Amino acid sequence: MDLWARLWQSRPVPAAQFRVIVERNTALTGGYFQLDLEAPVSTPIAETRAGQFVMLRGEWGRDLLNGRAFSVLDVRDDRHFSVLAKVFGRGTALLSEAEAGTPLTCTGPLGTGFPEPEGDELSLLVAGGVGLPPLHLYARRAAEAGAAKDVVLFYGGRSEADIVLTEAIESAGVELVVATEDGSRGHKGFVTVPLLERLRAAKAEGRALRMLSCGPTPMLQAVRKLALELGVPAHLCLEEQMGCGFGVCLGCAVPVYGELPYKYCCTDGPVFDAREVRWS
Amino acid sequence: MDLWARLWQSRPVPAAQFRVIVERNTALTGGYFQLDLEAPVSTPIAETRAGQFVMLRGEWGRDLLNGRAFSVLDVRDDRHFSVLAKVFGRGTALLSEAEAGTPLTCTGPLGTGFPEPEGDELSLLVAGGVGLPPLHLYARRAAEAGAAKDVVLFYGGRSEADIVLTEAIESAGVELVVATEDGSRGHKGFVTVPLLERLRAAKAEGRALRMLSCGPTPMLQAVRKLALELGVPAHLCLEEQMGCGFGVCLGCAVPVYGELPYKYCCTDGPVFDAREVRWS
Amino acid sequence: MSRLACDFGPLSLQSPILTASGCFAYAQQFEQFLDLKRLGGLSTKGISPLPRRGNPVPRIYETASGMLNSIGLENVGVEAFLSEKLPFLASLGVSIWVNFFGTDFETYVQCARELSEGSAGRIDVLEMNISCPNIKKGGIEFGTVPEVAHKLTRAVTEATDIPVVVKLTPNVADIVGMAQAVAEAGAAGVSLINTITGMAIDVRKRRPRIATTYGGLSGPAIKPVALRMVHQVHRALPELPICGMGGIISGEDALEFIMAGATCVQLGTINFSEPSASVRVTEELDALLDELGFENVAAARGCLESLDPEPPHQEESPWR
Amino acid sequence: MSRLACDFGPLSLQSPILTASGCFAYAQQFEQFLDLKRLGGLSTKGISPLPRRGNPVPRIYETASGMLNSIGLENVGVEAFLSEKLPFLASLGVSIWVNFFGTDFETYVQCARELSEGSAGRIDVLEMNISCPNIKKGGIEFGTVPEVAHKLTRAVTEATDIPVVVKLTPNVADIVGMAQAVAEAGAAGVSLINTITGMAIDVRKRRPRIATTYGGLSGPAIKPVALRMVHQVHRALPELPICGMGGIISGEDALEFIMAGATCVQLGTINFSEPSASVRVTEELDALLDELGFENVAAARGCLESLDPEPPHQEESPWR
Ligand SMILES: Cc1cc2nc3c(=O)[nH]c(=O)nc-3n(C[C@H](O)[C@H](O)[C@H](O)COP(=O)(O)OP(=O)(O)OC[C@H]3O[C@@H](n4cnc5c(N)ncnc54)[C@H](O)[C@@H]3O)c2cc1C
Ligand SMILES: Cc1cc2nc3c(=O)[nH]c(=O)nc-3n(C[C@H](O)[C@H](O)[C@H](O)COP(=O)(O)OP(=O)(O)OC[C@H]3O[C@@H](n4cnc5c(N)ncnc54)[C@H](O)[C@@H]3O)c2cc1C
Ligand SMILES: Cc1cc2nc3c(=O)[nH]c(=O)nc-3n(C[C@H](O)[C@H](O)[C@H](O)COP(=O)(O)O)c2cc1C
Ligand SMILES: Cc1cc2nc3c(=O)[nH]c(=O)nc-3n(C[C@H](O)[C@H](O)[C@H](O)COP(=O)(O)O)c2cc1C
Ligand code: FES
Ligand code: FES
Repeated sequence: MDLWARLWQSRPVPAAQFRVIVERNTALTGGYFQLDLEAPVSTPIAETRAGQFVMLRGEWGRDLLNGRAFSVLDVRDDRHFSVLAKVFGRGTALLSEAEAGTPLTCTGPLGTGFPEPEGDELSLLVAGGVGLPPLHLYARRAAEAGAAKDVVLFYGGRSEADIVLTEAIESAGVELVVATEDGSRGHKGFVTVPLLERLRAAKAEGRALRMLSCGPTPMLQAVRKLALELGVPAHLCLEEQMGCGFGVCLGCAVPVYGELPYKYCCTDGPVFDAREVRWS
Repeated sequence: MDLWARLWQSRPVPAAQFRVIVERNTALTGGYFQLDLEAPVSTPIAETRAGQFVMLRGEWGRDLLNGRAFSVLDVRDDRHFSVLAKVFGRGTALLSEAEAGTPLTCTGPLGTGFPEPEGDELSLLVAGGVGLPPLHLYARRAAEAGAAKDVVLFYGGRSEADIVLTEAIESAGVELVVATEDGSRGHKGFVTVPLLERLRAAKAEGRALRMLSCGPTPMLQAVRKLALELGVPAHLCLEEQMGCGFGVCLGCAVPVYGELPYKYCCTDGPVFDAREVRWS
Repeated sequence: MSRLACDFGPLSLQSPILTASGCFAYAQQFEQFLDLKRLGGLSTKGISPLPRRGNPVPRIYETASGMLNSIGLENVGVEAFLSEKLPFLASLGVSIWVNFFGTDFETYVQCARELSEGSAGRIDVLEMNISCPNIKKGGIEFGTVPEVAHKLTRAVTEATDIPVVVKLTPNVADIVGMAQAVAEAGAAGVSLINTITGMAIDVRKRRPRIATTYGGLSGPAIKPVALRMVHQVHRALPELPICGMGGIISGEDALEFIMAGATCVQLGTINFSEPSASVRVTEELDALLDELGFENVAAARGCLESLDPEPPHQEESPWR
Repeated sequence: MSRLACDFGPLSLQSPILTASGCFAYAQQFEQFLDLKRLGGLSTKGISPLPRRGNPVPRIYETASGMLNSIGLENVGVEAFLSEKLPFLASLGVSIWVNFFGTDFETYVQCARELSEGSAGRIDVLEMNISCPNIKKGGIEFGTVPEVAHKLTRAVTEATDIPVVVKLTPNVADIVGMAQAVAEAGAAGVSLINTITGMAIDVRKRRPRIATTYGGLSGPAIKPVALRMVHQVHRALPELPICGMGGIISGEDALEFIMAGATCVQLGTINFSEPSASVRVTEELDALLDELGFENVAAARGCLESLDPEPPHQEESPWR
């Protein structure tokens, strides 16, 4: 599996700050929107690993000072990539209104990505809300590497409208399991229910397993609980308020077990081993 | 002259704050731009007197706090009016980029207007730069009232590009005297040179005269000097940094001679008798 | 709107949203923009015994999310205030806070006495400004030395029956010490905060942007500082009524101050660009209290909890 | 770029644009974004004798034109700094300012001594932080009581041959008194200003936005306050070198500080969103000095003029 290995072994390149323009801003259901971005010149973005992120900032004057972190959803080449977002506060509100041609400043790619699989492990990807992008990229990359069958994407939302961008994943041949709290699409309830079933089944088969997850904290906590209970390795992609994104403000501390009490979401993460995260 | 009297006797109506949208943003020469604004409902703007102004502010978040003052250039009806501006700082820069449909908040009409003429006085209007709007409105109103011949507009700029929007005035039958410092249009030099000639000629004829001026401070100072030397009444429309525009912040003080040392540009002015202004 | 009714010490307010001194003049000009009867109250431009001319121009300048001003405490003086301004204010039926100051110890007391004598029950609060940074004589020392503020407050409260709320300057190292000093001297409450002294320069003209070189910084830029001081004072003196202000422009901002410990708040700079802001903020606060399940303003006051502590750190993960 | 060369007391700087402590880490991460050799110098994250873990999260929050932080002075400690960080810094050939602090009198002196002994000439300035508002023990008193700051500065300057620049907190009523106290105790200059203590609240969670409740406010919001303090100190102590900071994001901002009396400036918060800002600001300042006809930075320093006085007021216009 040469291609696979090559994809995952691409090592983090030095990040750069560069200008991009919004090529397209597509409103999706549930208040989500996808920004397709274009850089005028070659950038290190082609080297992005699933789980890495960029810091984006518009020409917002002096009020909103810092960039906002977004996981990379998709990379077309060294000049074109996409992010998926939803309005939380002022920054995402401004981004949601960005029209084609709007210039943004981008820093990235930043952070670590998900670790590469070992052997013929089955990777169970667990996504919720704006946690989709890193797993979306992971699934697409796996499919490109001919490993679509080694990946299953579990994707949860409150209702149908929260489930976006599934076509690309399905057409890439990746198995998709959807659950919505109101049952309007897929299983009714939390996505961790079908996930547990699959975990049990795969364990019964004796298949080597791991989980990769990104989404709201309660979902990550549930995944972590499953991982610890069933002894399945899991990596969580965390979101922590970020100032810089490249390890200098020390704002994005993540409480961990280990030699030091904190690691940093932007440089040590955003992907962490579920066992090391120090959550109540 | 009933119409004339009616026009000038319209007394200041209570100002209101209302929303407008940019109907059209027209870039002119010299970095000037004209904003045509439209209110969704009836506003007091129809009652605007020449020399009155509005405070405009966009949805600029928390950084640029206060509105920016703009003399009214033209009023079509109770929902439509225009301003003329040029980029100075951040506020005017943001306005210059406003596209059709951009919502703004408008407070007005504010301040006093130019006083009405007495008898058959000849009004010499002296404009420079962004000082054109109040005199533009004055000239148009005079023409509408059938008094075009009682008005002459002296209009100065650095070069041809600084002379904008003259068609409407000329087509209204108002005499226009242009001067540019580089001689690229009209008289070469300051507009106060042809103004002085006309003042002398009119005085020789024994015609009752007055001057109304708005423009850069050096021009206003020159007009004031002529007024004092020749004993011609003059009213100056001043620009002072404004916080509120309606007399409450006390930021826009204008040093004057009189009982109190200051008057307020936004409520006592922006039009002041040249003799009362306390300038070095 | 009984959800908004609240008590500031002995005073009943129909709403905790007031407007701030110097930003609402004597209220008349605002009549054209809003229904003044909907305010919780208002604080007048600062009054001194004699009329005062203001400072030279320029007097104002905008900075990042804020503005500098050095108006110079220009005002009509006690006499004209009582005869020309107060009747209109009294007709509104809302809480009238008369902001005042002197240039020295005696004129402070004199001003409070004259206002009391002429008020005929129409003044609800005397808001004593000991904090204006623009007056060279007096002002700044009153506001930064607790003993001096104590003595002044005592003298003023003894000269009047009207509750005295002392408005403190943020330009101090220890705001709690100041609040304590004036509370012990008989202040009915404190107003927090006045402007922070600042400066801006026009590099092309090589001159300060404000004629008096320094001005007072107000607006959203100072909100974090104001909120911190309200919280510090409330934590140290939970019984002391606090009127919070500094950069409030939304109902959410107002609720932040109330949760930090303010009983009521004042809106300042926002009135310039949005003269009817106080009504909008009142409505926003009402809706927000409802949404968050607070029965009334008092229930939200000082209700701040601290964050859950992290689990203890261990070198070995308990999960390995 | 000799126009930018300037002297900070005994120190020669190739440019007055430095980067600020806590906003540039130990510089390595910035290598990917800019040519570090173009800086006038840089100040490191504050160092203490022993490594320190930081505060609980959340540690940062954005406010209007500013940000709050409460990192908790997390740092690698003197030993690791000297062995792991300093060699890289020394290789840059720019002025290295090592920001440091202790938790009490003894550890301040100890830290300065250990840094000196291990520096081998590679540290240009010891920038003593007596102003961090986040440390419960020690910090804040050092920064607000002139006598204490004086004693501390004296002890530290006696323990080292490296010039000591004292970084003052703005959370005081009298910044001049503080500057004077440390200047008389042997400080080679002062850095003005550290962050202003502030707070923000999440009204939905009823919790502070920062785990430690209070944080330090930085960014453009505080620029007017910083500029005022630089001007006050320069006017009172014209010989004292001042390193100005607080909200600088452009060459024009930097020139404002220089005109107010700063010899050099530091950029802080802007580095987070624009890691190469220091190079842009350097270029902007160079162009602006040129445009305004200044031969060099020193010519612009403190060159502020006051505004022309108004003509005297008269009741009768002389022109009537
Ligand atoms: C590594 C990483 C990857 C991310 N990827 C994505 C993504 O692909 N798509 C997406 O839509 N969002 C993503 N986020 C979250 C995104 O950065 C925040 O939504 C954004 O910063 C909010 O900015 P704002 O100005 O809209 O909100 P603000 O006004 O700054 O805040 C609004 C609210 O959102 C909360 N908030 C702000 N930032 C964060 C954060 N980083 N984590 C959790 N809550 C926050 C605040 O507590 C506040 O209540 C990611 C965050 C991180 C750290
Ligand atoms: C009564 C009145 C009528 C006006 N009419 C017009 C008009 O019709 N068209 C037009 O283009 N402009 C007009 N102005 C000027 C306009 O208000 C200013 O250009 C505007 O406020 C600048 O805002 P800004 O955000 O672009 O600049 P800022 O960033 O606020 O300032 C940029 C520079 O402009 C200067 N400046 C700012 N405001 C003023 C002011 N009010 N007067 C003088 N200098 C100022 C500042 O000193 C600064 O150096 C008028 C001003 C007044 C008081
Ligand atoms: C132009 C202006 C004038 C002011 N005048 C006074 C005053 O006379 N007395 C006073 O106590 N405070 C005065 N203040 C301070 C305000 O009342 C208020 O404390 C401060 O502006 C902070 O609130 P804000 O950020 O909402 O404006 C003034 C503020 C401004 C902006
Ligand atoms: C995240 C952060 C961490 C900081 N850490 C330190 C520090 O360790 N020591 C110090 O003296 N100042 C520290 N500061 C203060 C800055 O050096 C600077 O004085 C302040 O931020 C004002 O400048 P600015 O507005 O340009 O950021 C820190 C500031 C921030 C924002
Ligand atoms: S976001 Fe600044 S260190 Fe992680
Ligand atoms: S602009 Fe506020 S009083 Fe004139």
